[in-house]
Amino acid sequence: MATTPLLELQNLAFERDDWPLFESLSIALCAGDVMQISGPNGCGKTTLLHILTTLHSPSYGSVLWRGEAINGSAIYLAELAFIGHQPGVKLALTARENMRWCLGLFAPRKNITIDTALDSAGLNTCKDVPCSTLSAGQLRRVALAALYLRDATLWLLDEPLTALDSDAIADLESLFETHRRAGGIIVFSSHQALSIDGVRNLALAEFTAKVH
Amino acid sequence: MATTPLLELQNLAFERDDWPLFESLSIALCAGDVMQISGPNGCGKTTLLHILTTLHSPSYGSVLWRGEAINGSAIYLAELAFIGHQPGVKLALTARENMRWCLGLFAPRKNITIDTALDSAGLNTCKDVPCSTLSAGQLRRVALAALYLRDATLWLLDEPLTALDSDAIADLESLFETHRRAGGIIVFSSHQALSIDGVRNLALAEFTAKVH
Amino acid sequence: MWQSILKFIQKWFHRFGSPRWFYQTTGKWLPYLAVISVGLLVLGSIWGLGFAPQDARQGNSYRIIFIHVPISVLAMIGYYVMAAAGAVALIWKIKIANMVMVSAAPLGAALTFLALLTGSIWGKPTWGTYWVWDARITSMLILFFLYLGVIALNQAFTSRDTAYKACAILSLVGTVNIPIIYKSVDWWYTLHQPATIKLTGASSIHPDMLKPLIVMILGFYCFYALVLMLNTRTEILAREWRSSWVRGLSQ
Amino acid sequence: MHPTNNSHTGILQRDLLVAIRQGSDFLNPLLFFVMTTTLVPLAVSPSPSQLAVIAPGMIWITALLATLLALDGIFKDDLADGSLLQIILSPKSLWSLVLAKVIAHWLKTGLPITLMAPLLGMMLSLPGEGYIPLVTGLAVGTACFSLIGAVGAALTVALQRGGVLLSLVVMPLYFPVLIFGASSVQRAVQGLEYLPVLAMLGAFFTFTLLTGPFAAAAALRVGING
Amino acid sequence: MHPTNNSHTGILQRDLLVAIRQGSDFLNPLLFFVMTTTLVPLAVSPSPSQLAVIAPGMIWITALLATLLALDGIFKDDLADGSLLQIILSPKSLWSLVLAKVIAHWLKTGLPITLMAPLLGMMLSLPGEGYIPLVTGLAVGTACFSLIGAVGAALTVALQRGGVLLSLVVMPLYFPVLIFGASSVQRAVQGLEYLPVLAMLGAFFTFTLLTGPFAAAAALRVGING
Ligand code: HEM
Ligand SMILES: Nc1ncnc2c1ncn2[C@@H]1O[C@H](COP(=O)(O)OP(=O)(O)OP(=O)(O)O)[C@@H](O)[C@H]1O
Ligand SMILES: Nc1ncnc2c1ncn2[C@@H]1O[C@H](COP(=O)(O)OP(=O)(O)OP(=O)(O)O)[C@@H](O)[C@H]1O
Ligand SMILES: [Mg+2]
Ligand SMILES: [Mg+2]
Repeated sequence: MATTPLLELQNLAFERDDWPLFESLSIALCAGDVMQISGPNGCGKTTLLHILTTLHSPSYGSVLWRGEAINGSAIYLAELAFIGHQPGVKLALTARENMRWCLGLFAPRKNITIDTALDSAGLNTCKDVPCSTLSAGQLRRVALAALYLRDATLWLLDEPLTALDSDAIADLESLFETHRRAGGIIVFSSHQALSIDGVRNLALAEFTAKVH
Repeated sequence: MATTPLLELQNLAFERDDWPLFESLSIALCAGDVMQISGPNGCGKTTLLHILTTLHSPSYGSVLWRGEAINGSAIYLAELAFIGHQPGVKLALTARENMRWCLGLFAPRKNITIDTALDSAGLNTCKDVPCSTLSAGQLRRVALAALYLRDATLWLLDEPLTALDSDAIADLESLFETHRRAGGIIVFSSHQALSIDGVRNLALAEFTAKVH
Repeated sequence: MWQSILKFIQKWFHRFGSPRWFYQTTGKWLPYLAVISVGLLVLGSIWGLGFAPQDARQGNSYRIIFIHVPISVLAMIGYYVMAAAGAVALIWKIKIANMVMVSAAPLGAALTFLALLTGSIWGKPTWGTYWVWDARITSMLILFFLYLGVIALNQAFTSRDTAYKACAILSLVGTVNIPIIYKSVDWWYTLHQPATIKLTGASSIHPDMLKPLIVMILGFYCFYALVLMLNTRTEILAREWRSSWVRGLSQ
Repeated sequence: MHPTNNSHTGILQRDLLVAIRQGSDFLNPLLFFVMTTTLVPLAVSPSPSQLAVIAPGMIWITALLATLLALDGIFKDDLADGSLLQIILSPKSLWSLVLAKVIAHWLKTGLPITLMAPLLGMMLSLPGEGYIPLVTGLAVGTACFSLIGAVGAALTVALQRGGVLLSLVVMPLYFPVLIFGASSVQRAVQGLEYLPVLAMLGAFFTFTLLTGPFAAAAALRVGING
Repeated sequence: MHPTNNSHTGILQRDLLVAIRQGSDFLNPLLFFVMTTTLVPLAVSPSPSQLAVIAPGMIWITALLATLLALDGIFKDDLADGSLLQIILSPKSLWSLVLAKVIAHWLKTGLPITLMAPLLGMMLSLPGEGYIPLVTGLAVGTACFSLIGAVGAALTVALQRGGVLLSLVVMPLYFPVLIFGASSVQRAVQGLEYLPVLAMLGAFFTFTLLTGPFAAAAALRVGING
C-alpha cells in the first residue's frame, strides 16, 4: 500500500459564528484507508464531512488532497463521492432514471451499467417504480447504488447505515473492502461498528475545543 | 403482569392499491410487553406502525385496543404516543418551546416538568437554542423527550435509534424498562438489537403475502 | 513603490477590519460627530425655518425642503454605502464591512421611508394629493423595496456569516440594476407624463434658500455617519459578545 | 391550567411564535401586497383618474393573491417536520386545532393587509367614499380566504408542488368573495348603496366559518396520505 | 456518449421528466395565469373598452406573478431531497448546471404562458395590433424573469418560508422588464413605434443572460448554508 498520504487534515479547526466546535485536528489518510468518525451527538461529525466536501470552509488549518489545498476545484470534486443525510434521489423518478441523472453529473466506472449497479444495491425488484413508493431503506439503497456506479477515489458518507437492514449492511461492507483494495479512501460517520478489519477510528470528541 | 391483552392484531392484512404487502398477522400484546418489528427493507414495518396509529386502515382484519376496534377515537389517541421518521419538531422554535407545544396537544405525566424531561433526554446544554441549529442526533433527542413528558400507555416508535449515539441509546433502553414496569406497551421498528431482556420479536417478513 | 503602497493599504484595511479597532476608534469620534451634526442641524433649521425668505409660489410650505431634500439625497447615497461595504466584504473578506453593510440597510430604509413621508406631506399643499406616480417618487419607492429585501434576507438566515454573504450578493445585484431601474422608470414616466404636474429642477432655488439647505445637507451627512457608527457598534457587540474584549467592556 | 383548556391557544401561540421567530412571516404577505399594487401604475398607467377606476378591483385581486401565497405553508411546514402527524394524533378535536391554525394564518396575512389597504387606496387615488367598505370588506373577505384556503391547503398538503395546484383548487371558491368585496367598494365610490353587498359577504363568512374547519379537518385526514 | 458532453442536457432532461411525471408542473403556472386574468373582469369591470386599456398591463402582471410562483421550487425541491448537494459537488461548472435548470424552468412556465397569452388578450379585448409585441415581449421577458429569479431562489433556497421572501427580493429587479414589456404592447395598440422598446428588452435579456447564471451559482453556494 502507498505510504504517501492522499488526504491530509492539517491542524483543522472549525467555529460557527465564532463558537468553536473542534480544533487541532491533524490526520493523514493513504490509499486503502477506511476511517470511521465517531463521537457523541453534536460533536461535529457532519460538519467535518461537509468541510471535506468543501461545502463549508474550515476556520483554521487546511485540507490537502494529493498535496494541494482543496478549494472546490473540479479536479478534487471529480475524485469525490459524498452521500449525506438526504439520499439525493428524486422521488418522482424511478431508480433507473435517478442513476442516469447521476451519470450526467459524474464520471462512471468502467465495465458497469446502471442495471448491474442497482442489482448490486439489492434493488432488482424495484428499478422502475417511482422512488416515492419506496421504503426508507430502499431509498437509502438507491442513494448508495451511486457508489457502485461512480468512479471516485474518496468516499465521504454521513451515517450510511441509517435505515439499512442486515443484508444491505453486509453488501456495503463488502463494497468497502473492494474499494479499499482498489486504492480508494473511505471516510464515514456512524454510531454503529462495521465488521470489517482495519477501520481507523477518529474519536472526534477528543478534539472538541476547550472553550466549549 | 396482566394476562388480558391490551393490544390485539387480528388476522391483519394490508394491500396498497390491490398489491398485498402482508397478511394473516395476529398478535396480542399485554401490559409490559416490548415488541420489536424487524425485517428487511420494504417489508412493511412503517406501514404496520401507521396502521396502529390509525393513519392507514388495514385492508382486512382489525386492531383492538382494550377489546375495542381502534378508529381514531379520542380515547385510543389519548393513550397513544407515536414518533415517526420525522421528529415532529419545529426548527424555528427552541426545544423548550417545542415541548410546551407538545403539552398543549397531549396530557402530561404527573411529577415531571419540561426541564427535567429535556435533561433526561440529554439536552441540558441546548434547551434554549433554535432547533434548526441542532445536529441530527440532538433533534431526535428532542423528539424522544416527548416520551418522558407524555402520559401514554402505548408507544409506537419507527426506528427510534436513528442517529442516536451510544449514551442516548442506553438512556432510551432504561426508559423502555421503566415504561414496561409501569405497565406500558412499546412497539418499535429497528434493524439494531436493543440490549434489554424479553423483547418480543415480530419478523414481519414471515407474513409477507405470497403473491409478492 | 506601488507594492509598498498596496501593502500599506492592505495593512490599514486589515487593521480597520478588526471590529475591536473600529469599536474603540469610533468610540473616540462619536462625541465630536454628535456635537457637529446636532450643531449643523439646529443652525440649519433655525436659519431655514426662521430666516430664509418665503417662496413666491408655495408660501411657507416649501420649508419642508430643508428636511425632504437632504433625506432624499442620503437615502440614495445610503444604498451605495451599503453596496460598497458589501463588495469590500465579499472581495477582501473583511468582517467589519459586513457589519457596516447590515447596519446601513435599516438606516437607509428609514431614510427612504422618511423621504416618502416628507414628500407626501409636501405633496398635499403642492399637488393637492398625497401621492402621484411621478418618476422620481416611483424610483424612490422601488429603492425602498430594495432596502427591505436586504433587511428581510438578513433577518431570515440563522447563520450570521451566511446572512452577510447573501446580503452582500443581493446588494451588489441591486447596484448593477439600479441605473437600469431608474432609467426605465424615467422613460416610462416621459411616455405617460400627465400635463398637470410639474416638478421643477433644483436650479430655480433662490440663493438665500440654498445656503441653509447646504447647512442642512451637511448636518444630515454627519448625522448619517453618526447613526451608521452607532448601528455598527451595536452589531459588533451582538456579534462579538463572546470575545474577551467585549466581555471586558462590561466590567 | 389543565392542558385540555389551552390546546387551541397552544397551537395559535406556537404558530404566531414561529412567525415572529421567522420574522418575515408577518411582513412578507404585506410586502407582496404593496409591491404587486405598485406594479399596476407601472404596467397600466400612472394617471390618477384611470387608476381610481381600477383601484377597488386591483386592491382586492392583490389581497387575494397575497393570502393565497402564504396559504401554501399553513399545513405543509407542519407535515415536513412531522408535527402535523402529532396534531392529527392528538386526542383534541381536529377541527378546533385546524381553526386555531386558520386564525393564526389570518392574523399573519389578512389583518396586516386590511390595515395596509387604506394606504394603497390612497396611492391608487381611490376616492374617499371607498375606504370604509374597503376596510370592512377586506377584514371579512380575507378571513373567508383563510378559511376556504385551509380546505385546499389540507387537500394538497402531501403533494410535491402543491403551491400552484392549491391556487387552482381554491380560486373558484374565492370568486364570490372577490365579486362581493370589489363591487361593494365600487358601489360606494359611485355613491350607491353598498351595505347589502357587505351583508352578503358577511353571510358568506358566517357560512364558511361554520363549515370550513370541519371540511378542512376531513380534508386533512385524506390529504396526508398523499 | 461521454458524460462530459451531456451533463447540461442531463439536468434539463431530468427536470422536464420530473415535471411531466408530476403532471401539474406544466399545467399549474398556466392555469394560474389564466385564472388570475379571469379575476380582472370580475373585480374591475366587464366593459370591453375599459378592459382593452388595461389588458396589456394586466397580462404582463399576471405573467410575472405566474413565473414568480413557480420559481420557489426551482432549487428548493432539489435541496429537500439532497440532489442539490450533488449538483454543487459535480465537477461540471456550476453556472452551466444552473443555466440548465433555468432553461427547464422557462420551458415549464414562460413558454406555455407565452403561447397562451394571445387567447387571454382576446378575452380582455386586446386590439389586433398588440398581439405580435405581446408574444415576442413575453417570450423574452419571461426568460428574464426566470434568469433573475434564479438568483433570488438561490439566495433563499435554504430558508423556511422562502416563497414570499423570494418575491420581495426579485420583484424590484423585475420592474424594468415589466415596464418595457407592457409599454411595447401599449405603444403598438396606440399605433406608435414599438420595436425600439422590444430592442431594449432584448438588450436587458442579453445582459441578464450573460451575468445571471454566474450570480445564481455564487448565490447558491452561499444560500445552501441556511
Ligand atoms: C429620489 C428621491 C427624491 C429626491 C432626490 C427629491 C428631491 C427633491 C428636490 C431637490 C426638490 C426641490 C426641487 C423643487 O423645488 O422642485 C423636491 C421637491 C419635491 N419633492 Fe422630492 N425628492 C425625492 C423624492 C420625493 C418623493 C418620494 C416625494 C413624494 C412622496 C417627493 C415630493 C416632493 C414634492 C411634493 C416636492 C415639491 C414639488 C414642487 O415644488 O413642485 N419627493 N424633491
Ligand atoms: N406511498 C406508497 N405508495 C406505494 N407503495 C409504497 C408507498 N410507501 C411504501 N410503499 C411500498 O410498501 C412497502 C413497505 O414500505 P414500508 O415503508 O412500510 O417498509 P419498511 O418495512 O418500513 O422498510 P424500511 O426498513 O426500509 O423502512 C415497500 O415495498 C414500499 O415500496
Ligand atoms: N446550522 C447550524 N447553526 C448553528 N449551529 C449548528 C448548525 N448545525 C449544527 N450546529 C451545531 O454544531 C454542532 C455539530 O453539529 P453536527 O451536525 O456536525 O454534529 P454531528 O456530530 O453530526 O451530530 P449527530 O451525531 O447528531 O449527527 C452541534 O452542536 C450543533 O448544535
Ligand atoms: Mg450528523
Ligand atoms: Mg420504514
